[in-house]
Amino acid sequence: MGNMFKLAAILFIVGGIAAGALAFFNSFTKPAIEKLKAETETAAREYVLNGIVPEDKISSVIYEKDSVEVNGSFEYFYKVKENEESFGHIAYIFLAKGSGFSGVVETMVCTGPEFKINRIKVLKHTETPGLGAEAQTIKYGDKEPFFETWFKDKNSSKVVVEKDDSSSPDKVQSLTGATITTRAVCKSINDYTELVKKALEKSVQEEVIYIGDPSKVVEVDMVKLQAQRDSIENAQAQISAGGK
Amino acid sequence: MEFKKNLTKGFFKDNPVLVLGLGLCATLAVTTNMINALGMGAATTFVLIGSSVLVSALKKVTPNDIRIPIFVVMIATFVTIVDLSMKAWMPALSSSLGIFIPLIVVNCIILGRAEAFAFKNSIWDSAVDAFGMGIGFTIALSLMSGFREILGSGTFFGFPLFGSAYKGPLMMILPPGGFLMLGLILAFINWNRIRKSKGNGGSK
Amino acid sequence: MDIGQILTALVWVGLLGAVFGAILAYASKVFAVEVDPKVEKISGILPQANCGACGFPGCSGYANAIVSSGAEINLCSPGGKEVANKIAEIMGVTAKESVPMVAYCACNGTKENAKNRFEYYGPKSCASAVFVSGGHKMCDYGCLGFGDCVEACPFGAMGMGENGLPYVIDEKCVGCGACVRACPKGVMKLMPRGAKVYLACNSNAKGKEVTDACVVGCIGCKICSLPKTTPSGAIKMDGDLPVVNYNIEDTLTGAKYKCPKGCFIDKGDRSKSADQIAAEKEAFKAEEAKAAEAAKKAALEKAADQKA
Amino acid sequence: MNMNHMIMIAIGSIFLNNFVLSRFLGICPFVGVSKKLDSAVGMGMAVIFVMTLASFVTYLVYYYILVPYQLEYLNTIAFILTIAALVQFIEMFMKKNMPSLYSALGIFLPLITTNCAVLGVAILNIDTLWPDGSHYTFIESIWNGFTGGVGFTIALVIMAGIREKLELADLPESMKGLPIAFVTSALIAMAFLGFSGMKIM
Repeated sequence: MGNMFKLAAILFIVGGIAAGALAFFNSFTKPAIEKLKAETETAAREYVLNGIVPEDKISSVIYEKDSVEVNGSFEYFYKVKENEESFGHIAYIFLAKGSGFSGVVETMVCTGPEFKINRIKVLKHTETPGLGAEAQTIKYGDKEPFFETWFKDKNSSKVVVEKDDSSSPDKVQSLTGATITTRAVCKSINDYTELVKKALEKSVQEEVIYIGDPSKVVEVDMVKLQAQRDSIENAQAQISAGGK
Repeated sequence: MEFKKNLTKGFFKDNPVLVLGLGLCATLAVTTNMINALGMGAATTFVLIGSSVLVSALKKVTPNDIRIPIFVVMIATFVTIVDLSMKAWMPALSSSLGIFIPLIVVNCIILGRAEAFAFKNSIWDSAVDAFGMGIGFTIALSLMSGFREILGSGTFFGFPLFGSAYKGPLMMILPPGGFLMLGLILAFINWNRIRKSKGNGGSK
Repeated sequence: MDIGQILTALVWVGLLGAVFGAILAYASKVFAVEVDPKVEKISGILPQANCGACGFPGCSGYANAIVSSGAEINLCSPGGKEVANKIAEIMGVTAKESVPMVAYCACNGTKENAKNRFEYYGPKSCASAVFVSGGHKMCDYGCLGFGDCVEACPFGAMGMGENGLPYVIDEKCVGCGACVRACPKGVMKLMPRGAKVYLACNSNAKGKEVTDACVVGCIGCKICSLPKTTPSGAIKMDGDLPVVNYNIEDTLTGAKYKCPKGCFIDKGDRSKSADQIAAEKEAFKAEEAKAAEAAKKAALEKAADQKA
Repeated sequence: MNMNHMIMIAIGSIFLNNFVLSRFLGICPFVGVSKKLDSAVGMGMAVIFVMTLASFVTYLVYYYILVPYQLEYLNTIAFILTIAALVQFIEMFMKKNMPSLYSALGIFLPLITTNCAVLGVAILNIDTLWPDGSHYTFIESIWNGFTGGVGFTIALVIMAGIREKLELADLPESMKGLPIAFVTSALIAMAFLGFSGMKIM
């Protein structure tokens, strides 16, 4: 019995000290990780936007945060205005997620108002090195991954792998030996474009607006937003019903 | 003399991967390019030194019968430190090494050295031994990934060696290539050893 | 920096450790099983890295294998020579308790002595040669000569002779029996270290078959087992092959010189010159003849007595 | 319970992302215990058993202790502690209450604590996301552990079968032992690469 307490006490102390030390260490790395995450996101957003907006004006654009509903949970997308005075959106940015060969592939996509792809950026994947992972590879001497350049100016709701539809004007080649990955990226872009289109149809007036600085992000109350959206939908339904 | 022996034995003579056959998972998994190999080598060396020093420092107060769980907790602590630091300051490396950073915990080299060396030797000797073993591990990883990267993608540290149009045998950076390369390297070492021992026999 | 967070981490992981520790401590009492102390001792010496490099399931599995099935002691690569030496110490103590054994090759079918049925060109190992209709030697019981036993020896105590038979270096052999297990023909055997004379044939075949296959094969003539040759009874026939019982001390000189095929080999002869051996054999024969003559004489006298 | 998910997990962890041949988890026992077929089967069974149980326990530890107190970053240390204790407990329990099972499987248990496949599956269970961003559920985690173990066993048994035959092959001296084992694994892994053409769903 005594042995049992001794053992438990020793493991308590060892585990406790270890965890305490790690918690202490974590208090330094956690803010760094979060900052890095926010920076990566901002950088990716500015990267995909580059081209629609000249580089020197990117920091002054206005992002309107909106949301789409995916399988019961909300995900953000951004509607981009050139500046505070301008009316109408010049671009949409959304994060498309699809299931690749061995996990989720996340692609940041920026389209023009007509859903013509400006630029994409593969943010996260767990694909096979040398095959699917080539989606992120920048060839020596190039500035951006060759894979991403294929998507330029394609229609984001129709972009398709060449193998599946070789007559389409919106076809992209597939990565060598990684058709599944390419297909996943195309399909996720198609799917999310449809979702964004749907969300835009019932766009809500009151949205949180902020300028491209992550520290100024205000969390959107999604439940409230959805309630508003529902009420508008109801009203529209009533009007159309009344019209008949 | 002792110092030099402790330091260098891990490089080739007792190389943890190529001679002792330990820590093979990481050796095979992350050696698709040189950057990964060096990152993994550095991370493992850090954990190896940290845990060896700590194990050696606390060897007098560690109860013998539960030393293994205690070692494991110590190692896991250092691994978590590496993991968090990489996530915070080297995100690209962290995401390409992925799950193999936390899996340093179960790398036999570390527990093996803690148990076989650090638990019996002084702090300084353990640190030197751990450093030597870590370097040996890094050497093995670099050897593997050097060949695999050059053959498989025609690059070295991402720099193209044969022009960007080169298409190498992709197989080398896919899983089978890892097994194949390790098999060939071990075969070469065996061949060399047999050749040497035969040479010695002849001279006698 | 948040002290509260550090404390949360400390308490929860500490508790996790404590709970597991307590459960294990309790379990080790409830589920206690008696273990061979030797296994525990060896387990304590092994690095407990459980890496599996030895080919056994974990360090305790290896410790078990050493004690119960006589596994080789130098397989632990993380532990190296140091560990092997310590295990040798533990195992050495126990080895002394029993009679120290030494391996020998129970076949004298050298390239000259034994005939081949066919030429074998397959992989150079006995284990695979034996698959081709039982091996290329005409004798079904003899040594195939590819040296699986030599390779299996963990102590470097064996070598392959020029004559196509393995030899054992007695000084290095510890009697672990690795060669015995490696031999597909069962030619390698163990005998007490003290014994000098052994039977260098393994053939249980009938006489004609043996003479066709090998010059020095045992034909099962039973001469060695006759009380006249070996009065102590240390040699008994088992079918067509004699078996030496080493528990009965005997120099076996009778069997050695009387065997018509010369199947018995005396290790003591190794240090002697050929002349010496021949001289000894002559001496034995002379003595034998003398004894026979004496016996004859005695028998004649007895017969004469009876007549009278 | 989503049947599609279950099938995807099973095919994924047995064929597409086989723990040994494509994820490189559990290589040490894969080369260490694949010399004899019967011990390979024993080891495989033990790994299936422990991986299933470990998935079960680590899921509970993660979602009921670490997540509520925001201690997710401590997962490595908590998991390895859990697995080490779990394995040791199973070993003691088996030794006493199921000696026949112990002699078949139990001897492989200590080897499993340091098998990266077990810690690997625990981490993969909490790291892997479905395309919709959801994590593995409780049942899916256990299923992933089980099928991962099956994948490990299949690779191990294939390997052991081949190595038993290889023992008799006439190899160059320098290829004997580990080198040929790895070259063989490369060929098996290549065969498994063929499954990657498979499209699930």
